[in-house]
Amino acid sequence: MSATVADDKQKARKKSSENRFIKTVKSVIKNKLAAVGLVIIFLIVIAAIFAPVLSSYGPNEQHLQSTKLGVGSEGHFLGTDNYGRDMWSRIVNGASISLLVGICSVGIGLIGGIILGLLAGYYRQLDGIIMRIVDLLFAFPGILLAMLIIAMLGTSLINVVIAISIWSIPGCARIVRGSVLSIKKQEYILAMKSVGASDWRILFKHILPNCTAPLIVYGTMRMATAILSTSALSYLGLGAQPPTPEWGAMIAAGQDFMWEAPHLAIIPGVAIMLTVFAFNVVGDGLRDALDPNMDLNT
Amino acid sequence: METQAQLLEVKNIKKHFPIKGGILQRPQSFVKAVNGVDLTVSEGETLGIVGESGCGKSTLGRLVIGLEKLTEGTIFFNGESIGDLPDRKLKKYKRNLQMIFQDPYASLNPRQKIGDALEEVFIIHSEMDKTERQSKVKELLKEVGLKEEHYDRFPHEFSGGQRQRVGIARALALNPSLIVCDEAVSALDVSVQAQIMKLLKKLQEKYNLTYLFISHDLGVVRHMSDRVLVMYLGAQVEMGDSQQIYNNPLHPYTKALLSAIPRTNPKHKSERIKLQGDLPSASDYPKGCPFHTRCPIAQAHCAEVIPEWREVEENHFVACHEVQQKGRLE
Amino acid sequence: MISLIIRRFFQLLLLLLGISFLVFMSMHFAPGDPATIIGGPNATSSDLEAIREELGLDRPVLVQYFDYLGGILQGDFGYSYQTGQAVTEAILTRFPTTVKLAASSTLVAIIIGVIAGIISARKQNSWIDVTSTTFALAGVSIPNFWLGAMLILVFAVNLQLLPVGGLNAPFYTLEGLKELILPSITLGTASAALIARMTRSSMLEVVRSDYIRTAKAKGVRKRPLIWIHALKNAMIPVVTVIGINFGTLLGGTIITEQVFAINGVGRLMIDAIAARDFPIVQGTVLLVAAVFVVVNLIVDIIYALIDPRIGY
Amino acid sequence: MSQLLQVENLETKFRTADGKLPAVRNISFSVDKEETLCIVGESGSGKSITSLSIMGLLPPNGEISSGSILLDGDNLTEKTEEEMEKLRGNTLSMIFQEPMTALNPVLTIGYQLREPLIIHKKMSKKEANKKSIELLDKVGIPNPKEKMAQYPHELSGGMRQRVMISIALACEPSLLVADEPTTALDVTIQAQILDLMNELKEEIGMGVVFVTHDMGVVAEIADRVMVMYAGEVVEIADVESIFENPQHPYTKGLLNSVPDVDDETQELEVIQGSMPGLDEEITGCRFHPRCPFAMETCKQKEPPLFEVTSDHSSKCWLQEVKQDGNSGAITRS
Amino acid sequence: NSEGSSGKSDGGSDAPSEITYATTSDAAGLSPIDTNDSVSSNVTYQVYETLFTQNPETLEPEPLLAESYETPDENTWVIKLKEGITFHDGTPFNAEAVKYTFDQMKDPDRAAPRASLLDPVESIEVKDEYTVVLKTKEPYGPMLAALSHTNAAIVSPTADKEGDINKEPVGTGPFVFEEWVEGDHITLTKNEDYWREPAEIETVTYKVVPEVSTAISMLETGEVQFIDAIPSDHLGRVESIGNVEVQKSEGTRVSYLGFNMEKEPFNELEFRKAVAYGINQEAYVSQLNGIGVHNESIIGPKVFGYNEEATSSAYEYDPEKAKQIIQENGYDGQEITLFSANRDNYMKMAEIVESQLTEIGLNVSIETMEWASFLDTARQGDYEMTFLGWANSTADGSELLYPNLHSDNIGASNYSRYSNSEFDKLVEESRTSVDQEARKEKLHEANVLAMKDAPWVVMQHGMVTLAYDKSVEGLVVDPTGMWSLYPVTRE
Ligand SMILES: Nc1ncnc2c1ncn2[C@@H]1O[C@H](COP(=O)(O)OP(=O)(O)OP(=O)(O)O)[C@@H](O)[C@H]1O
Ligand SMILES: Nc1ncnc2c1ncn2[C@@H]1O[C@H](COP(=O)(O)OP(=O)(O)OP(=O)(O)O)[C@@H](O)[C@H]1O
Ligand SMILES: [Mg+2]
Ligand SMILES: [Mg+2]
Repeated sequence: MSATVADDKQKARKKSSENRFIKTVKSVIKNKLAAVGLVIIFLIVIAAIFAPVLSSYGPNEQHLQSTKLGVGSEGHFLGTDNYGRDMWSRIVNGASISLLVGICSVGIGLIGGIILGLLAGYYRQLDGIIMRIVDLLFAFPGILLAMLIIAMLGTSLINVVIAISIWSIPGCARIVRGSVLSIKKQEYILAMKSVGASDWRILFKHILPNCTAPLIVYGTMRMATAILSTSALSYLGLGAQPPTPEWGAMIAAGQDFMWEAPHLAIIPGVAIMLTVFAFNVVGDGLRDALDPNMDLNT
Repeated sequence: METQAQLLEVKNIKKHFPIKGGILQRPQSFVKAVNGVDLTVSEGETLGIVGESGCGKSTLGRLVIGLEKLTEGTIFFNGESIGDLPDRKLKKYKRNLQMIFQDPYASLNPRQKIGDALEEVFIIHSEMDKTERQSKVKELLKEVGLKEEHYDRFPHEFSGGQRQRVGIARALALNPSLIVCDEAVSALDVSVQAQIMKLLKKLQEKYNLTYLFISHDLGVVRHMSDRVLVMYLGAQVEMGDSQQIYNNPLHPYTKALLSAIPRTNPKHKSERIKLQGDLPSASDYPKGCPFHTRCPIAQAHCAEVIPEWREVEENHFVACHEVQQKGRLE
Repeated sequence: MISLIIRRFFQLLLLLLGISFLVFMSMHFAPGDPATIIGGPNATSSDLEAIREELGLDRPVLVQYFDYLGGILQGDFGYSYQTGQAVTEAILTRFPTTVKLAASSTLVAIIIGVIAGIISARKQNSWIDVTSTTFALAGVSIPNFWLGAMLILVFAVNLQLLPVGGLNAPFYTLEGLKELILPSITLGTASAALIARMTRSSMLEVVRSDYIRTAKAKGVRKRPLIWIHALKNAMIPVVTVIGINFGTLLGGTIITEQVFAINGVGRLMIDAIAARDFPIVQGTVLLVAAVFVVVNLIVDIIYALIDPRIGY
Repeated sequence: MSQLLQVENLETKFRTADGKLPAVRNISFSVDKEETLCIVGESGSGKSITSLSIMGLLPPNGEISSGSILLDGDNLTEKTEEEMEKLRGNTLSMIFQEPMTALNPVLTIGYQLREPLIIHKKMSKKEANKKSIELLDKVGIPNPKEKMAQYPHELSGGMRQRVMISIALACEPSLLVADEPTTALDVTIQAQILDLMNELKEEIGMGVVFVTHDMGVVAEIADRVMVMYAGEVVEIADVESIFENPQHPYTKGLLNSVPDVDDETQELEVIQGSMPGLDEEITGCRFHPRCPFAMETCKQKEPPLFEVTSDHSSKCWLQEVKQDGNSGAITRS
Repeated sequence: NSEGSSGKSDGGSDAPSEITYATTSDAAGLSPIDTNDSVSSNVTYQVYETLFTQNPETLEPEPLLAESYETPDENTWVIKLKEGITFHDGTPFNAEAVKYTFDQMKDPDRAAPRASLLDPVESIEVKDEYTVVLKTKEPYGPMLAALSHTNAAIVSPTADKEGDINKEPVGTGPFVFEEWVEGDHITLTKNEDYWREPAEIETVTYKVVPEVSTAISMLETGEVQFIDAIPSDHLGRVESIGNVEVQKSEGTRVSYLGFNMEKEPFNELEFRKAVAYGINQEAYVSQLNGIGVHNESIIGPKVFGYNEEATSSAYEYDPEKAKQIIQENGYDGQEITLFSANRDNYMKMAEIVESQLTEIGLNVSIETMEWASFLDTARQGDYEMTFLGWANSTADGSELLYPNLHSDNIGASNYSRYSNSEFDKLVEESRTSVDQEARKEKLHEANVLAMKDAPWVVMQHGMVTLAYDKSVEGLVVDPTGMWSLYPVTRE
């Protein structure tokens, strides 16, 4: 009898181990704010994918006769902008761009940061040099860096992405380095060394997966910053090329009409805010979910 | 003692870690983690290494299996000096030297399934295909008292004792001849500790393994070891057969250590030899005999002259001025 | 400590050397030529040549760079291409303003952030925590320029409580304080939000630690428990964040200065970039980098003051 | 001797992802003045939770779900947080396992030591300072004056534990709870600390609850011993009886799995298996799956705490067999 | 308390005599010889004076520092100066000062950015204390327009020799330089010894406010009294402010879409025609809130040389025709990139034109660049179609057509790289004739020719705007965008 109980238990255990991902998601959802965040992200992704279906106007379709219509106007429920373009269509179509900007720039930044951080943390000889480079990037004002890059490479969304990703390298590198320094002292790394694993294998198979928790948190937060940075750059005239419906550029452009037609800046602002909010709370939730002390906190 | 080649021979090894400081971050001083240790281990034998925290036991173990570079000295394995070997050959040798770690919770990658962790050893060292590897791993799991179905589990789903079994399986995977057990049972509960010690003994018999058994628990060491090395502040203070060390300790430090152990006999409260003060920090290494600052029988010259490592009776070595004299007198 | 400062000083020199080289090269190889800006749209090619020659831009880049370095060694950071003003003068007249702005907004950020963080950590998951988290996130996600314009609209134009722009009066006068309020809030909000979040999580972590349990076991009351036993420990990671974030803050001054018509280094810098006024760009970037390093040095010193385990 | 602490049917539960789980199950025990009660058991058996329950310092997700804890006749479970604050550090003190983390790293030794004196004894800073130096001197710390201005990281582990002890004893508590105070220390240091605690106990005349998993330490310091297994008390007796006449199979197993330094030929006895988790439901005796003597009853019914002598009880059905059959000591099969 | 109230009534009775103007960027310098930008001109215009000045309404040159002039022959200009005028530093204003100033303008070492104004002038001679003679190589038609240009203002020779007039300007104007805090503000005070009646305004402050909306907020709160060049997007807000008056009038500025005439298919007339037919300037101008005039003539209505007939030569908006040409010539789906500086007005043109050209079947994208890179790239001809503007600060058609479309200036200010010898000839004739009627005729012909060739498609002619507090009186902006503070009063 006890044997079958034990068997059941094992099955249950097996199941739970297979669904670690689901488990993490579940514990994220348990945090109510994070659940809201996940829903928002889901909706944004849906919007990004189905943008053409969701809007009856093209995002760049101008109607110079009906500009700056207010929210709730007939046929344009979020109104129109100063060129008479449908705000809803622009917001929906901008979702994929803003998400892409966020994901790409964070992605590139993470890759760069991870490589630098891993090398600096693992090889003591490289640490000094790499961290000085990271300091240099840190000390270089972000906006200036972006301006220089854009001045050099020209204004385009891709260059904006490059600029912002370079911007997120140093933070990521520091985080990774910090984690590597503590992880490399763990006994399982020593254990891998003692069975003769190569540095490459240790770095990417054992150390990297164990730095993911702070990276996920950093990444989600950074995503928010990245989307915002595009708006700051657009404000300085260095953002996405018009008429791209990139949210940051939309706020920057709408800024001029804050008195007459405040919705032109507020709507993309709210869109960014919701996205940033969503990524941040999900980041928070993930951090809690990935926290080894999680069980004690529930 | 037979002059037949020993499995492991360690000659006057030292490991000094630099402490950096100052404007240029140059080494200012050194932590003498291991400061001149000689020992030999023959095949199938267990050498226990005891000493207080920070005395360099782990560092010694790591030096032996090549996880740390020697500052000084040589290590011979099967009569060949490991330090001189080219990298490729070294790798082959390293397979013969494995380690079991102290903390069962930290010695497994928390994001890797137990099965994968063990398989990885074969991926690194052999050309076996997946099914061969898997059957090999399952064999190993059984060998250390785990079940096949544990293959797909993550470390956090195991108890400490079970994890330590996995650690042992990993060390065994490559058929090593020498295993360094660094506090392999210290973190375990007594009941589990006993299980693991039994397992280790069983495996030793079956595969004729040689152990370097590191622990601060003198009871555990006595139970496991044929011979025992006592260390203090990176230096060897006494070495001999278990019998000799436990029944007839010569060095005042060994004596104090033995007397400090609480015995499981409430009626018979032993007389303790009290040591003053704490272990000096490894960076301000005492001159002369490292133990003189706490030694109850220290003499003036102990603070000046480093005692020699002497064989005072057969196979019983001590590094103490006082003992030496007594030995001569007797 | 002294050795730390000396070491940092040498690191700073190296860093500045690296940055100056980077900026110099990127400015020179970026499209856009100071001569076209000075000459204007209808200058002829020979006009431009003359301007280039006058500015010394016709020489090989490396020669120009080493010339520049040589000048620096003699304390000469060059002259603005646009106005001919000495770079040091141009920067030094604006630097105090920017420092005032950065310092006051850091102060605002720290005060708001730390208090909000502590409150929401103490009342974890309560409505007050959720509200403060929401505000913090909103704070992070509002673009600087938008917030600035909104604040002007509400507090300066509609309520007429505060001036729209400028930062000229000394900060210790009522006038000066009034001028500082809106820009500081604009610039400090995002940092405040970040600090609040950091404080919260760090506080939660500290509250779980053994020594807090020890303090409780001694019978320490809630208030000293939070403000003495926990806060100092919790501040350690927060201080780091403040230091690192200072770089972002300096970037933020560019936009804040623009919105509030403040004559600071940030604006000098972007105007100079737009005009390809290389000497000014160089000077401002070097200054900003130096400030960043110095602030981080200060952070490290504060660090050592808070945490006795760190000794330099 | 008069009863100082009386714990009756204490049950402590944790809210976890799998529901409310008991970590301490209905345990009762008492401590007299000037008596040391050792709580032994393997990791996870509920020793710490028991001591934290007494202190009222359970983690946020833990709660005392039933039972009472009487200290000098006062029921601690009914006290408000403010009332507990007044007791803690004053009549009720605690020492923790990790001397490395239990002291606040950013406050000086002096500050941390003065604190309880200022809070509870309303001393001025100057008085508290004087008293603190005396305390440090008493626990054998050289140059106490100097040490007052130092930070915890500047002291060795042994020193820190001495500081912890002097903090705990500052207000001369009537009950001291010590949760594995020597586990993290080397044997030589441990010996010093144990001696010190014995001395001070006598001097102050306090009761001590001493948690450990080291049988050697138990033999060294205990007057009475309580053995815990999976949240339950399985055996409780005076120290001699535990070592010489252990009744519960778990206690015996525990004693037999300790390698003895003085016995080279000792064959270790092994208790098979491992401790059940909090969430594991086990009918009957919670030890039966690991018990070599398990009988049918053991699997069905939970045993009560049988009295072996007036001062010795064991929670095992074997007692019933023994008492019924009037046989002597249990012999092993 | 009575004191306070009396003080208050004092302030009430005395009109404030200070005025503050918000400028989006700081002046580059304060010397007319060494600067070329409109921000600097706004300051120098109040401090220095020119020999002639354009009547703000008719734009006809009238003497200012000059008393009168005669042209004994086509290549000689004899200018009599007013007597008894001194510079702010006490230096007397005389023929020497004029000669000094013009020589400095022309000195290659000084590299004066607007040296081209006096390019045709060969020599400057001092005939007597108050008479200068300018000799030209060839007849120079726009001479008076050039001499009216703010950059041709007369500077104090002493001040220029002994100091830096770029920092501390010294002229003869109604306002005296007081201080310049770079990046923040410039202050001028009334010239008490002005040769005419001193100005009413005591103090003028130019405050740098980079953000237009901030400047407007300041106008609303009274921190500044006037702003100019209001972007169309902000006009609505400015007009809604109660205490603010808005002045709008037609200006000389022209904005255009320019083709790169050295690239395929932009060098093909048919293609340019298609684009010209495809662009609806009407629609573009309509969304400028009235700050723009739809007129497709290159020489605008406020510029010398304009002839209404020219408008009939325009390729008026006709999308059907555009599509037809595109079909016929196989331009369908032609990929083109609109190159624009990232300034609001140009980006706006780009966005609207992009949308309109997409409609006629071209495949359009926009590339923006910040100003410095833009100028560099455009100058090198590294673009297909771009948007630019010309301020026409002399309001003379020759000064528009010559620099922008004459083949002499390819590689410099002729960004379109337009080269047409017939056109060149007409422009040269317009420059070298001093007969104003003949000049007008030549300019008209050249204008029509260029419109037919369509290297440019004119987007709009500008309006000049000014928004000021109702307490400000007498402030008038002229078609070139300049305003004088001399006649201004506050009540
Ligand atoms: N990588 C290192 N760098 C600097 N010092 C080190 C390093 N590794 C070990 N040490 C120092 O060397 C000394 C010996 O350390 P080691 O870990 O060998 O001691 P141990 O006897 O194993 O102690 P424990 O019982 O605590 O494990 C200690 O003082 C330790 O601080
Ligand atoms: N905050 C908590 N939430 C949930 N379960 C907990 C919590 N704290 C402790 N437990 C569980 O309660 C049980 C008893 O823990 P306790 O700390 O009392 O064990 P212990 O006997 O002191 O062990 P050790 O010797 O390791 O200190 C353990 O199974 C533990 O996992
Ligand atoms: Mg060790
Ligand atoms: Mg415990």
